[in-house]
Amino acid sequence: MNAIIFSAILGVVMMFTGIFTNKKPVITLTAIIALVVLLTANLMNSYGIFSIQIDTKELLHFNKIGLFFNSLIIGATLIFVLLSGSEIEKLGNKTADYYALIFFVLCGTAILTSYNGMLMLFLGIEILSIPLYILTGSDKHNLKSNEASLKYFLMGSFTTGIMLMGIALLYGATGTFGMASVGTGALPPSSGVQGPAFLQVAGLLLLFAAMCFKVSAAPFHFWTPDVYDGAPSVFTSFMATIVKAAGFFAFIKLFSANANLLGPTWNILLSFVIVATLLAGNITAVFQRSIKRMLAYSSIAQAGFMLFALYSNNDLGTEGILLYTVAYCLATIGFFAILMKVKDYTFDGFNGLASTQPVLAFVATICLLSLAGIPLTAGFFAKYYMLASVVKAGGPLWMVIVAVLFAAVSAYYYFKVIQAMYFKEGQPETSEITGGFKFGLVLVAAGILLVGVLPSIVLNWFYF
Amino acid sequence: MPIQYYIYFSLALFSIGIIGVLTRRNAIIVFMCVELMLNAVNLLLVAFSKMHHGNALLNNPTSTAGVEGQLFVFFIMVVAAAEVSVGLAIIVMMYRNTHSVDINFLNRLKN
Amino acid sequence: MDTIQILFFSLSALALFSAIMVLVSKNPVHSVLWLVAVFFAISGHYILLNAQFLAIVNLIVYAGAIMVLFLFVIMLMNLNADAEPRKNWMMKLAGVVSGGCFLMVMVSLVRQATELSGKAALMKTGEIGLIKNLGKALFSDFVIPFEISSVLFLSAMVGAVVIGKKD
Amino acid sequence: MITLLLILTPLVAGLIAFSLKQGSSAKTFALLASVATLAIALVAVFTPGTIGYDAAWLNSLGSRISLKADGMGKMLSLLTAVSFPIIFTAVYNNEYKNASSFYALMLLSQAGLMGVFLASDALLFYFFWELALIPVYFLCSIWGGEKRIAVTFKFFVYTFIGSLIMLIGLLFMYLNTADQSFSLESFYAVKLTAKQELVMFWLFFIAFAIKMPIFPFHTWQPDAYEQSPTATTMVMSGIMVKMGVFAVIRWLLPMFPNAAAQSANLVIILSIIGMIYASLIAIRQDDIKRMIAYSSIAHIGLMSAAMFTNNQTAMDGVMIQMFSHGVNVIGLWIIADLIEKQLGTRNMSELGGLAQKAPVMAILLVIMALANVALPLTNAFIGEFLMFNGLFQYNMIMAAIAGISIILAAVYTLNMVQKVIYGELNATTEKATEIPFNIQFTLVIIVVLILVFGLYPQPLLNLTGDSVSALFVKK
Amino acid sequence: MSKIAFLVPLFPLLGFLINGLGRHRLSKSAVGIVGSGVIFLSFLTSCYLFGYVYGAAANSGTAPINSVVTLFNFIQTDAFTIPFAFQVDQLSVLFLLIITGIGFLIHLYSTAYMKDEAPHHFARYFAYLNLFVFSMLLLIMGSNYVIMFIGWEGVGLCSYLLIGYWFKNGDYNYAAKKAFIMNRIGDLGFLLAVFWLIFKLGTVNYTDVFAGISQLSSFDITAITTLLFVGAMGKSAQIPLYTWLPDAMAGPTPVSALIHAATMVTAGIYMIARSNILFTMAPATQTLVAVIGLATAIFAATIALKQNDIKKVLAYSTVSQLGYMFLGLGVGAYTGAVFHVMTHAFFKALLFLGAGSVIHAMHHEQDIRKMGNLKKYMPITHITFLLACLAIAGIPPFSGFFSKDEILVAAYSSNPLFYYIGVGGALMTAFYMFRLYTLTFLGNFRGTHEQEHHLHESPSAMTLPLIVLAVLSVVGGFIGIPAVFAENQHWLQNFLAPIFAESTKLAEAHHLSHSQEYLMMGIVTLLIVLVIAFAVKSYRNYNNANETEETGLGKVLMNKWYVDEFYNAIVVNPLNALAGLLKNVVEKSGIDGAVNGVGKLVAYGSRQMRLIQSGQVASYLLVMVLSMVVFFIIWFNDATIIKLINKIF
Repeated sequence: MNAIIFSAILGVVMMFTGIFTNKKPVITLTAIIALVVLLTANLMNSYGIFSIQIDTKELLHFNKIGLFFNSLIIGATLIFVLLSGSEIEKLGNKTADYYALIFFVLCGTAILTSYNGMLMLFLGIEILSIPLYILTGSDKHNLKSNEASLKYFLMGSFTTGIMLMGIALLYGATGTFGMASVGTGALPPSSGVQGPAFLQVAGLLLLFAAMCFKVSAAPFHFWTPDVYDGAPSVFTSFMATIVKAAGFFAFIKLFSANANLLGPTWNILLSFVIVATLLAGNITAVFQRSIKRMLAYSSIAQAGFMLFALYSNNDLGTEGILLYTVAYCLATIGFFAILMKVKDYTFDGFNGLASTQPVLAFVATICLLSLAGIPLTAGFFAKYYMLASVVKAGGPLWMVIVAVLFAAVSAYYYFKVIQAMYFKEGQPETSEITGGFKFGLVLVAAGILLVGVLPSIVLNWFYF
Repeated sequence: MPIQYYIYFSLALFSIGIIGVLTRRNAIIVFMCVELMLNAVNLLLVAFSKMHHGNALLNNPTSTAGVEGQLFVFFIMVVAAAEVSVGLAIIVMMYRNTHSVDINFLNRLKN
Repeated sequence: MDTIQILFFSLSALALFSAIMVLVSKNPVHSVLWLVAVFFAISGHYILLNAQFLAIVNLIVYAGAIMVLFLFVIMLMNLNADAEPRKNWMMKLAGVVSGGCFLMVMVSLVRQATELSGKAALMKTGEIGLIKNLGKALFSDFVIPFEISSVLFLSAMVGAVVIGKKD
Repeated sequence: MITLLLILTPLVAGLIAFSLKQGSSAKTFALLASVATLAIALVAVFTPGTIGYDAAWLNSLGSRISLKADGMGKMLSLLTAVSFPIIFTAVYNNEYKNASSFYALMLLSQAGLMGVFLASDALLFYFFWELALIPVYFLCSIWGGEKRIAVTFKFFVYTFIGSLIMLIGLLFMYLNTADQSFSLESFYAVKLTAKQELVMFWLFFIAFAIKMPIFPFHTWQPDAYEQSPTATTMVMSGIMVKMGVFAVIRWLLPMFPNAAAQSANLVIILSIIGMIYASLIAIRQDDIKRMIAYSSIAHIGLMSAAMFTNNQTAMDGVMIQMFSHGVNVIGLWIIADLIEKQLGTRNMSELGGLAQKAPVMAILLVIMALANVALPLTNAFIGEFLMFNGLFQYNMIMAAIAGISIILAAVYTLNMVQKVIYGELNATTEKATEIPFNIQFTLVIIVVLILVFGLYPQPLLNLTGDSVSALFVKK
Repeated sequence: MSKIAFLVPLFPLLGFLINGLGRHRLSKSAVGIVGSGVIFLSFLTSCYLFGYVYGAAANSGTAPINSVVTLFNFIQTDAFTIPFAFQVDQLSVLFLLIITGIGFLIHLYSTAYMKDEAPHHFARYFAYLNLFVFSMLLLIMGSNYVIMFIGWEGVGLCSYLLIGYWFKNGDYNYAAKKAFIMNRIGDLGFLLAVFWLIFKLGTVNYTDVFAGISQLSSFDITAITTLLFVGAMGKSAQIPLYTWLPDAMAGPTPVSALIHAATMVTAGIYMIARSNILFTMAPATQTLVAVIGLATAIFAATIALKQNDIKKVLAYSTVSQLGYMFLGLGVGAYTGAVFHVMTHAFFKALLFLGAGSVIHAMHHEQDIRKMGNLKKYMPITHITFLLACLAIAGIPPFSGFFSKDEILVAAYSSNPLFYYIGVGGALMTAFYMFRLYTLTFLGNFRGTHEQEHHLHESPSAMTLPLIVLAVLSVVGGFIGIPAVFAENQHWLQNFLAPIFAESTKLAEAHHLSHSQEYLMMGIVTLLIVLVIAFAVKSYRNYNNANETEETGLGKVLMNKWYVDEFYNAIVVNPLNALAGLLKNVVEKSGIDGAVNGVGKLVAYGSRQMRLIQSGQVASYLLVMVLSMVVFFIIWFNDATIIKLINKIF
């Protein structure tokens, strides 16, 4: 509960900061302090030192995983603000409002990590989404940003409709909005174990589709490239990592409770979605010329991997999604932070970065290696756990092989950036880079490597 | 009323909403169609709530089963209101920049 | 066929007709007005279901506030029938067909759903739709979401300011 | 502890080398570090018995930092340790831009290679497998030839796919171990159904086959060898291809003996096709580097065929040949590099008459060429003799067909010798000079190794004997 | 005291190392002394060993002297052990004597013949020669097939180095390469035979193999011997692997002498003689050996009839004589074959050295049509050459007569047809040798005036070996006097008897009646004399002017039956074409094409996939709605779908 309350209050605090000061660094500093407070509050909650207890009437349920995950999300946001806060400052004069929106998003994620029913899920997703529509369009005079915002909004609200229809049907079938409405008795007609629950299945599928949209799984991923591309880079970074991870957590939480009751058809459906996601993300990313857009596709591809946790629905999967979140957030936030410093977002814009900005190039390389899942980086263990969980769950080997082949394809586009930085000549234009920024980047890289060598530091924490 | 009637009716409205979203190009109308979809859902929820309430009443006359369905509708309306305010703001912003609300013009971002 | 049935079918017919008219109207203003008609019809349904609170809220919030907002925006932009650009028949046909498919699949599904047989919505009677009962539930069991939706409004508010305000 | 040092020395040295500002000091530093590693490797070789190291790492995963050097491990770490000083000496005169990064990456790849040869934990093995790959990728892409980026990338993706497929296999095996552990012993002890075993076998085998490479997974290799900076090519062809061979012996065969026996025919046939195929292509190569590359494919083909004959002699031969081929091919690359550096061409048709300008080089080249054709009293003969012997006992016809490659090897190698060092001088070769002293020195070391082990291979056989017999006792 | 056997190959090896490493420092004379001296030391050691073996043999009677000197274990595995060991017995010491003895003479001769070379090339030359002798000695002395194989390949290597000695010349290099590769083809056969032995017996030591022969099936033996014979074909230049030998004339002439007389080509004979018991037990292989030998003898002789290069004639003559030796081996006359090796070593070395002397005098002119009347200028060369010709032609009592006669008689007892064909070959031998002799030494000088002006007898370092060899050619035959002249006076047969004892026991002995043998000898000798007379008469007044274009068979013979062209057409060119096909088509478009194709497919897919991303909200939503519809359809037809999936995977 701490996180929800604090993020809401701190959001309001951020709004007011804008009234009291126009100095953007101050605002950013306030935001950082606020995030630290939020993180502390959440950590305290998870260790049970100072936790506000409110009777949520079983609408929210706080457990260790959720709280831990929330800490990860807040931590990632902290890193995000530390690295890219200066970029937020560059966007118009509403810095304080942006931070406020970010805190509201965090409130949404806090709800999504602890929801215990359709109502809170719905509210959480909306609280998460509405600020994002705004953040996407925050570069008001940029037509791309406008377009992205409108697209995101229209498709997002359409999906809300779909999701609500799904919830309604589930409610109709089960008479409850609780987590139990998913799964129980929702066996496919062929199973013959229980009488067909057509309404429930229908609701489930619609809900599934809506959640797929939120985590940009194919074939509901179409918004992702356009929105990520159009949104101001700094918020793309935020959306692609923190928001998406929260979405995934909610998705998995929703379906993991009773997923084993769903039967083989569920697995087939899911494996189709996974393969389609991997295909759409990886293959399309290959041809992109803009790195930012490539990253958008790559985030779809990463989602494909994360969906494995949904498929496997076991301990390894849960651990994996945590690790994946850490790895993916670190690498993507780090890389976006670098991307924003480079003027030209095309691959050619990175030519020769290694000679002009060796630190940036090095950290970018670590991030990309992690995204590609090369050992010694966090990304390896993330992918490792995902694959392991599926193999353990007895998932079809062909799917794993397909995933692995797509991982190799992903190496293609990630390495194209490395190639540009290290192997090609050029004079990339970069904006001013401070020592502190470099230091932060190096810390990110160190974090990636550390998790890559000792993933247990994350997992042990998870297990206390 | 048999619940199927409500379901059919809601689905029909919902589908009309979908068709509207898919066919119209005016962003405002598209958005209105989304609202139509939401209303279909609302009606369905109320119908279900009354269905469950009706069933529960047979066993327990003091049952309040189904109240959550109607409250859910309430929250949907809340959210819809919030969405509308943001959505219209976005559309207006778009219109200011392009002097158009045609979503087919939204294709700077593609491929 | 009793009164309720007559009312149900006529309201449904009205709603569906109005909904279709929302789609086919060339003039956005007409669309808005047809949509208001839909909302009225749905409110009628709510009354039939004895969900009085929702019926009122629907009228006030939707038909009143939201639709007025729409109308306001449309008028602000001075959109009219001519503003609608040339049609893309293929796209429209595909949209209608896929929407139709969706409806068909869902309907056939509900037709197969034997678990629904014999279930009916309680008409006219039932206390839960009354303001008193709903309010009680809202401020006891559902107070958390109620409070949390304030965050939603806050963010919508901030958003509207950020987006809408000229700078 | 020694085994850990074998990995840590180059690893730490590599990291230090990154920070060195001056290229020349990096060069010297790398050379010294590699010599130090060699010294450690020699200590390891002369330490009797299996040596190892074990420390906790990922307890929750059941993976440990567990190293083990049996005969084969020692032999290959010796090869690695010997090769790097030779390589560093041979390229001592070359000026690389960003030399410190170059040498640092070289040292890192050495650490990776050492790790691969010493790891007795599957996950650790996988880590080192990749660690060996990444520095080489950078080395080739930064300091390579004109088409380096595309070519190296093909190499990278190829091997990356292989290792990812292997990762699936590792996972599957891991989840089937009795104690949820990655240790070698647990992996050996896994019981699988016949069908599972076969699938796993191929998952692993493809990864190793790409690395070796075996026909038809070889096409990355000639391009990569051609385009890489020669120092890296030496590492790749001299040591890295041994990773595949090593992995088959250390992991594949003991883990899936039944599947290996079942698939042996297919693998051997593929290998033999590869041998003949590569030899024939080598005959038509004009580019000296590509010729060596194809010749290397042919040699590796024999090794992979021999490994699957389930014959102890053949396995002895593979052991010897791993070392021999590593040393010999490095020698050939040194000369190829020299020719390219000096004369600016690698086309044999443009060369000729170098024996007049550089007699020492000519002699050394001839000896190495003879080793390449496995002439008796060169080290390669011992290996090939034993391998062919095993292959013969497996299947006479196959051995006879494979034997054709012996003849073809003579054809392309002598072609090369003839075109490069014999004949009249021409405009290109007119400006050739004798090779510098440091290179003479390295080549002489190589030649000495060739001849000594050609005459008296027993030390190597004794060294690796325990690994081989362990392999066969297990069965 | 066979322990010092290791010295025999060690000396040449030392010579090789000294000359090879010191080639820039040593003077020519030093090189010559070292080069020849080490061989001489080897020769002395060989003599000592011979004495030892001879003495031991006298003591032990018919039992073989089995003196194996093991130096160390060459290869030791769990399955088998291959010692690096030398075997000193009658057969090997005999060959040692031939090799070191004749080798020494050739070295000596070379010091003069090669004196125009630059010092370091001179040293290189001697280094190669020493290495050659070293390899050959290893081959002979090895106590197992693997050590023999080391020498076997070693001589191949040395022939390669020496044939390509003048490395600037592309043709010479080509010839060198050809020699090596053709040898390798044979070596493969040898190697496979070795593997077969290891496979079946687990050993390659002669003693163990011969002792364990009973464990081999007849198929094994036939296969092993056939494979060994393939090896011999390559090394000893038999059909179909003989074409390298004539081309090997590219090397300096003493080298040819060394290859043809003392080393290399006799390796095949030695190997079969060494493995005589195996061959005796494989009658099918023996027949093959005999037939191939005979065919080679005739075939090469026909080619020799029409060659004009002095060394080419001699080369084909060697091929032909080797054919006789194989005929001998094939019909079980092992002693005869070894005997012929020995006598042939004498006179062929003499012929080559004589030819070298001529070439030296003629300033590297090798075409006999441009010579003539050299007896006037080069008396010693002339006389010795003539003696050698008589010896090779088989005129009694020269050495060739005895050895060849022994083989032919044995062939007759095996199959009279062999005999008749063999005699035909002998007649041709007489003809081409005397054609050569006549054209070179008799008639008028047909070269340029300048050449004539410079004609001179060779220096004593060259003539001395000629004289020694001439003496040996003349008297060498008397160590093997056939039984028909004197019973049990065949010294060589008695000496070697222990080696071939097993074979002799197994083979049924046919004995011709003495009268029949006398008759045959007489007729053959008469015929040979007639042929010689005819040859001398025909070519005595040969003139370049009246030379006519060869037609018909003559042209075919001149072009060596077009065998090289034939090989090019059926082996070399197809192989080249195949290699080109593989390189340019299969590798590039096929395999690499497939690999790159996958990459291209991904790129293509990428281009297509991104078109789906049209940027239109409506189309995105359309896909979403349709996907949902598909989801529903999948879910409610799951049974069918699962079945389908199971079918696919």
